[in-house]
Amino acid sequence: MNSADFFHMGGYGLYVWGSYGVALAVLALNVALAHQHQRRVLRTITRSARRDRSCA
Amino acid sequence: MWVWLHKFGSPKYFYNVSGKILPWVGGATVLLILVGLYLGLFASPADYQQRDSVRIMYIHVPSAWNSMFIYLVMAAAAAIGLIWNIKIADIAAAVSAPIGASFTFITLVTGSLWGKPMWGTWWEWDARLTSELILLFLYLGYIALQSAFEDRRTAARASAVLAIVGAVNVPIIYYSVQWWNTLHQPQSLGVGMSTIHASMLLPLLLMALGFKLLYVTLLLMRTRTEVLERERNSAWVQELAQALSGKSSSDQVRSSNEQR
Amino acid sequence: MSNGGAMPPSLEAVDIECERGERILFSGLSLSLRPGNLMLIEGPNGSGKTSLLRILCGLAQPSSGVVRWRGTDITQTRDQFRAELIYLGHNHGVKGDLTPYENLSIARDLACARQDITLDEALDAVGLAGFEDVPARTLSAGQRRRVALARLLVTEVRLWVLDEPFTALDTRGVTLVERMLAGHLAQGGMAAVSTHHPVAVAEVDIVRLELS
Amino acid sequence: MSEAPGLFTALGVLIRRDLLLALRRRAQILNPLVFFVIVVTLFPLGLGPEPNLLQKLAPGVLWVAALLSAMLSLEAMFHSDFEDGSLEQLLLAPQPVFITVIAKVLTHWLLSGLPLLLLAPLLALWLHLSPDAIVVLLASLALGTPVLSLIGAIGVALTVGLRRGGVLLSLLVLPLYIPVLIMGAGAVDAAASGLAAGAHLSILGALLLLSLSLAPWAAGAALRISVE
Repeated sequence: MNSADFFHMGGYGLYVWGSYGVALAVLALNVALAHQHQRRVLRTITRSARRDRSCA
Repeated sequence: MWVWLHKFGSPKYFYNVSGKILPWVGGATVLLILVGLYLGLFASPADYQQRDSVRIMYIHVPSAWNSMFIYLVMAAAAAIGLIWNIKIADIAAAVSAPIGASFTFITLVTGSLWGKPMWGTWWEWDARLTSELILLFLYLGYIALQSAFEDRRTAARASAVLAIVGAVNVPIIYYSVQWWNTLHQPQSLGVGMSTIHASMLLPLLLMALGFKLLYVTLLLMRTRTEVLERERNSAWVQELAQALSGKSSSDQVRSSNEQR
Repeated sequence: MSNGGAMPPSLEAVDIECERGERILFSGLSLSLRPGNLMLIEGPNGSGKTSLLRILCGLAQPSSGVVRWRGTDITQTRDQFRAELIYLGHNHGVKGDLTPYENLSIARDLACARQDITLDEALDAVGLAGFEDVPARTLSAGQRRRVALARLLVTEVRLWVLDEPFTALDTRGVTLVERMLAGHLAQGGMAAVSTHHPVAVAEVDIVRLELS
Repeated sequence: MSEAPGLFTALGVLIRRDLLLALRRRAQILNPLVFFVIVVTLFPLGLGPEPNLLQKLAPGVLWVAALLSAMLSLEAMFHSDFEDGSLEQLLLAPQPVFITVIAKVLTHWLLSGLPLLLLAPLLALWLHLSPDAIVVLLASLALGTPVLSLIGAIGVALTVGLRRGGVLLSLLVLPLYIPVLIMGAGAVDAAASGLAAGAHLSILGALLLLSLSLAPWAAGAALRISVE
């Protein structure tokens, strides 16, 4: 199965790659948002900790 | 079970335990999905009728299973939070809703993309697709109610009641849509196979397990962050923050998320 | 009438904690109330007086701690506890479309009614003579507060939970409430009252609770 | 010390109270019914007066219109009581909470479900529905509208504390109405095409029994949460 008709998918390339693409996009978005939310919270609590430490 | 429920319910214990589990679950998820994709896209045969469009099944069916599975887990977590007043369960329920909605959305899109070559139309009022659509409404209703309250505790308890009522209604909706579908339409070729060829079953199950672990990974990540945010002025979070801010800030950011 | 320490206190709260949004209003607060006691709850605005009263009568759930009535947790004996309790909150619970007479008769029919007083006598006692059959929405705030107070006269209840009962009342109204309180306590009743005004109630053991 | 009144007397008192309140504001009862009539008359205007087209769509149109107008009048169930504090008093009444919920639901049904039932045959004639289909329509509405009130009570109890709860209420409640709509419209559709509608009506009866047992508990819990 060479790469040409791999992407061709027997004529259904649009539908197969369309659905894999949508799934990948939505799941990647979920993971990215979760990760970014985690980083934002970690940054705020460490910043407030550093602020307390500096003035403590 | 009772002691475990309360111990696991304490945010600090949960944060530490989930911190250890997360890398393993994350790793297993990536491994399962990669193997599943490889088998699904390369190693398994095309269907004699649908030829290659059947490969959409490896995404469509696992996310359909996930959308239902996550709703039930969400309703169970909400019930635990409502009855035994455990904060972690409330957070887990609140966090699961967007993930479940995403999987339901994926199911709908891949279902219509799979339906186009087979039925010639982008949307087919097929029983399974229609109940997925209603499930999406249930998720959106839950998320809307969750965000309508200012006070988090009231939001958690009110949406818990909705989740429980919704969970009771999911089977009823499913069977009434099934009934409605058979009444108005001759039994059309449902999306998905009655007899699945053995070589297709393996990638399907791998992908299904991979998706479930993906949900668990996302759930743990989101819940941990939410716990940190809600417990930020409690002692253990202050300690954690001190420890983290003690290191130089650059490697602190790298070390804190290397486990993902 | 009050039988001292032998019996468990009728109403007892054990280290209850109340959270409002992110703030902890109070925690580890314990109190107990015996027949004949009057508890005055004072404190600046926003110190959680109303939340405490709502927790005591089971309208709100404390984030931790337990409230007991006659020794059993109120979440277990819901109906029995509520049959012996009246709560008068900020909004008085009087229907504007109904007349005071109708409001009072509904309140009495739902609770344990006292037989020795008629509705008209009760309305007269709270100074609403002549207003019995006027839609309540046409009454002033003070008068509507009096309709709510009339419920205290027509029902036989051991525990009164009053949230700032003196608001919108004129001086005669304040003395009316003080007289009603004294009568209730004399018959072995109990009351938890949050207020800013000093309450002049003779020879009654007052328990003061200060919320910082 | 006199005993608190029994469950049924309390139910009677509460129903009399709500009917009295509703009669003081008669207009509010008529609005949903006028809405029902208007929505049904919109369809011939939109789809054209052609009889057998209307007849084919009649079951669905009648049931969707009934469902929407039942939902329109849900808001009034707890809202005014929440505003003036009498909802708290009802929750503190000696009777269990589900008595209050059942009384409210019964009143809501008497003031919205029942009038829909009486109006439906007239509108069915406008849509050229056959007489025996109208009989089944009445049966399905008789079984279905209480379910709409019961499930609606849960939604209203959840959103009574919110300022703009109206739109959210429809988002919460409509998905749960779908089984009732399918069974109700299906029954009338079966009768219109000469088939037996017994199966649909029995399922509607089952839905009624299920929501009679589930809704009072859920709405009671939701009320206790919203009042907190």
